Amino acid sequence: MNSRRISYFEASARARVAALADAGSFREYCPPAERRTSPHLARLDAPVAFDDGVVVGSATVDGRPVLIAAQEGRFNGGAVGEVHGAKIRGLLERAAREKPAAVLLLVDSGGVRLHEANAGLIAISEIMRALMAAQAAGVPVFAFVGGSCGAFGGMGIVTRLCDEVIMSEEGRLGLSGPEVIETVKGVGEFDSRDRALVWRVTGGKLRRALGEATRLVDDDARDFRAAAIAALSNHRRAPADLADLKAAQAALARRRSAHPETRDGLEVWRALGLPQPEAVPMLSSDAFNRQLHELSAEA
Amino acid sequence: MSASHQWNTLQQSRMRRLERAAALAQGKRVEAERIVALLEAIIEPGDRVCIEGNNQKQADFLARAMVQTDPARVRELHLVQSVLSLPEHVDIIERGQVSRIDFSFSGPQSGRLARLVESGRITIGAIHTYLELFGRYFVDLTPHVALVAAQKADRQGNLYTGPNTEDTPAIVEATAFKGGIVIAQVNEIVDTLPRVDIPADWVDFTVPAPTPHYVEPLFTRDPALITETQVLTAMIAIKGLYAEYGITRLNHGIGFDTAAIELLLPTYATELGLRGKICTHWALNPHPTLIPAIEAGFVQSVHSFGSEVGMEKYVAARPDIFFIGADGSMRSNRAFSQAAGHYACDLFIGSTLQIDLHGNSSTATRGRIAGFGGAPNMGADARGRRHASPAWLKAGREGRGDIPMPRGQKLVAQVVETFREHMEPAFVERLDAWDLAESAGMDLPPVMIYSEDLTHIITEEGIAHLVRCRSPEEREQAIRGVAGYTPVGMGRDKRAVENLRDRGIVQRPEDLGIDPRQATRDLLAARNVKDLVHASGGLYDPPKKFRNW
Amino acid sequence: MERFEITLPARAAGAARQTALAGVVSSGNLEVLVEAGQDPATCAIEVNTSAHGFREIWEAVLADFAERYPAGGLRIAINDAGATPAVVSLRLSQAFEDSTGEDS
Amino acid sequence: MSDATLFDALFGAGRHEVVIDGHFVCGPARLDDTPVAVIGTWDTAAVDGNLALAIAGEVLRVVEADAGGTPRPIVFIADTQGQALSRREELLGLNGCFAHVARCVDLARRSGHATLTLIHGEAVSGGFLAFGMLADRVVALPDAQVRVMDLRAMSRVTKIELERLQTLAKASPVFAPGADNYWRMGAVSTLWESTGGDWPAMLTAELAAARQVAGQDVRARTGAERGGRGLADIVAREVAGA
Repeated sequence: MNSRRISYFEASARARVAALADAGSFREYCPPAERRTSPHLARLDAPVAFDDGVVVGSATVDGRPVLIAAQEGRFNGGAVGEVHGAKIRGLLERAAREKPAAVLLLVDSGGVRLHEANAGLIAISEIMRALMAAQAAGVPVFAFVGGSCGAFGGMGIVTRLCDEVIMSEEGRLGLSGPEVIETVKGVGEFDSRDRALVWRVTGGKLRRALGEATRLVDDDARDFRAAAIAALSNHRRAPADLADLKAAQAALARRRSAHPETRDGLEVWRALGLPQPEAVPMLSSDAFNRQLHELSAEA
Repeated sequence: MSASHQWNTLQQSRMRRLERAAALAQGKRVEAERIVALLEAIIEPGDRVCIEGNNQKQADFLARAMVQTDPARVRELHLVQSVLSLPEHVDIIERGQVSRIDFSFSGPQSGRLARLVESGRITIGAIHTYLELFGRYFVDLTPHVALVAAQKADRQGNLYTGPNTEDTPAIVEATAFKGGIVIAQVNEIVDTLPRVDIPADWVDFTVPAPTPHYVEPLFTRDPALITETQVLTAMIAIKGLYAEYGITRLNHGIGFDTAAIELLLPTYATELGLRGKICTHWALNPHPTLIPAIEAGFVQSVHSFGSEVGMEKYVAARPDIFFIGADGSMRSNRAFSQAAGHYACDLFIGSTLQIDLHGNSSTATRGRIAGFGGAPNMGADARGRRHASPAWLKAGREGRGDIPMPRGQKLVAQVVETFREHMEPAFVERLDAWDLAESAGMDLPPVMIYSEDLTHIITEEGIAHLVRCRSPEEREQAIRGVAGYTPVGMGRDKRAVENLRDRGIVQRPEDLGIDPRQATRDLLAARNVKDLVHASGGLYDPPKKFRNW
Repeated sequence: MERFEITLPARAAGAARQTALAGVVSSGNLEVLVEAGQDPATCAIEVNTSAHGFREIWEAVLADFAERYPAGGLRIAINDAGATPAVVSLRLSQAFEDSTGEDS
Repeated sequence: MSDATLFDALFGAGRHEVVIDGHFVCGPARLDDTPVAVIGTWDTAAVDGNLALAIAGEVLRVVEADAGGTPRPIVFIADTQGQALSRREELLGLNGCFAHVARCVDLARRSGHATLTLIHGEAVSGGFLAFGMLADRVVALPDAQVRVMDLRAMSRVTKIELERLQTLAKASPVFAPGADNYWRMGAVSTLWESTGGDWPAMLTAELAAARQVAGQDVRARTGAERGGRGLADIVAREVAGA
């Protein structure tokens, strides 16, 4: 049965950690038995989880020490509350001190948990600072996005702070979810029920094509692990000094002018010169990566 | 005496109607903006009218036109159609233009319809099965006017209904040959049709609709939504029923439970060595979840009631499996497929909302008059059947016991979870159908499958071989035995159920060698719609709402 | 939320148990945490559920579990978001099996 | 407070050249003899990619200009209704623009610039997260609003009755809008409650306090001390193992 694909999209946070880490190497901090549940959910009479929807701990990946946080998208949409956020922040602070080979953030979150919205918003800001402090201490942080909630809201920002962003096509990355935009701005702005459009605007292939995702893999936890191992040996570094950030600023401005009216990923495929823009959604990640590589080789 | 009798009043009525309409059409062709006037010219008070509403294809433009007719002229109608699914079907009743309806299924409009019945604004003749209603088209409910939908017409008025032929042949044949008028809305008028599904001399008028007729993707079940419990019940069904009886000819309902079975054929059933031994011949719409089983070589033939949105190219590319015309596209036919399901299949398996202690099942609940469509024909022993098959004979031996005249029996199974959402028990002492019949003044409680026809119940607790029960008491305990923690289940006589287990009448998963913990979604041959597309070699083109990539 | 505790007689679990967690708290699902408890002759179970008024059903499901598995000496805690008895039974057996430390 | 008077009140008339350009505000100012850079959003801006890049660009200009000299304090002005809601902005990766702004603020901090945010008007979720909340200190001016979502919308999404939320909001600062709630939780350092004070002196004191904590994130600890956030600090320290 080992040859069977393990759908990362469907796997629980714990199953993802198990699939990414070397067998038996994971040690959890603040494990469920400690019952660090959310007092705020309880006060609102909502169900709580023993791990508050995030698993944090240490492990090895291909023998290299890492710290891992994995959000459980099925518990309240992976949303960040006080305890949940504090666990991720604490892990990043541990990283700055212990200097593992990397921190792996398995993001699966719609952003702030509304039941404790203020605590969640602040927690995300604390995660952002702790993440950049870990990077400043020389520890790279890799984000993995391929769950049903994607990486949205503040966790969409956190994801883009990471040195590497590894996504599957099923993964989505953005700030405001399509449902929110549709509710406020109307269905003409964003039809959230047009699922194919949603993925063309936020999905893994678009993010890879725009260079936001550094690696695109198929929806298989074993592929995510392979990407993690590859990133551990050779990874992109997030821009950090003045020169880097000036270059990043120029690149972001260039992107806006390169796609002046674009509102659909299809136009991005066309603008990039992919041979069959309409066929892109059905390409395997390998085939898509190959096409992108060929384009960049031509350019 | 006979000389004074008029034998052609229907024809004369038809001629009068056509004369009134002549100025509004150019030959058979009617422009969209004149359709309301045409309907007013043709329809007479008291007419039986069919506004073609199928499971999928809808004569939606003509339905909208009906709602714009003058209620003083178009009134006292008797609607005779299988499905009331568009809001306009009920709007026209609310406008007071309809006095009576005979139908089979009302799906999304069932709540509104129930309110109209309760307030006495409409009389329901009966809620039929499909075959029953089609039968009555040819006996006492022949439409005076049929408003149908086709994909294309040519200039002579021949129609191409394409993959979604569904009810059209039955409606048009009854109407055209009994002095009625047939009006067809079409998506386009072309010079040459791919094939002729309805000949022009059965059609009086064609009208190009401003927008293509609506088709609902009713049979698409996203594998991503199949639960572990449904995988478990599917394993029980395959091992405890399909393999046990060697079922090759069958029909499936449209629920997730049966979609799970379809998706376990290439995996679990193959591992059990069942390829070629079960599930080879189907009366079934082209379910996308059947693609992996077809690709795995499980399936030899599928005849369809209708089609399914997005399956056109796939179906056309598998002519050995589906019924494909000389033009290369599928032809469906609800009447024939229903007859096939009733007479030529050994098993019907579907789902229900409620089952009582006798095994009567119903999807009717308070405040909704939905009807059952085809399930009662599929889910009934065909008394007229005269050909044998091993599955049919085995069920007959078990069900009829030691009677001198050998006869088979159809296998009819219901697969349910003991609790539905919101912890509503699927097993009840008394069906809601009784209350519904009372409040709606119906002669019969709306039962989908009667106790005497039901041979098996499958739940996550196991399978109850009702066909093997020797007394009503045994039957009741067998039902309680798979009813889990519902009040009905908790009320079981434990010893009696254990006795039934010993006799193989109730089988738990472990009795079948199934470990519930092995029932994971990993067993599904496709876990999402994208997997289905890949399995089809890119031929399946799913509707937008089912995409997540 | 409704909360209650049940202590059931059960066969002793035998070998030392490790903490195990099965399931996720999401609509129609639950998490089951199995830990070592005090009394080897009983299984202590704490239930937190979002579905009110089903205590009788819980007791029946849990009693069947305690009868079926050697759950004596275990402490079990459940966070439930409206799972059906079928899902509850499945998670209980998954968590129990994981607590033995063997790969199932 | 109107456009012109805010910066007069903060720095004194004639002591700043802050320019308001639509929703973007920036310019030099002085506190006593200390030059200060003012950068921020204005008029309840919906922060889109262009505005985010304008803020980031200005931060980078300040850092570059001061390289090798004395890093100026940066005073951020936050007045935002949140992120712009648009399909195009999502497609182009607005979250990435916000991450870029955050990195620029972090660069400023690491380069020795004291950072302080003044909430003027509204500070709502994403628009606030990108830069305002990353400063070493945050001051809420009188009448400032801080929130993620109003209670009515929250009630709709969580399906918890509005009245219940209103009652619970009185006892807990964790979900209801309000600068005072953010103060209790440690994310707002100081509430300026009246317009009458000596703002230039107060601002000078805040910048000094910001320098004190530069590089440390003291919000969870402060939130615990103020009784607004009981678990964040404890749990983070437990996981950090420190």
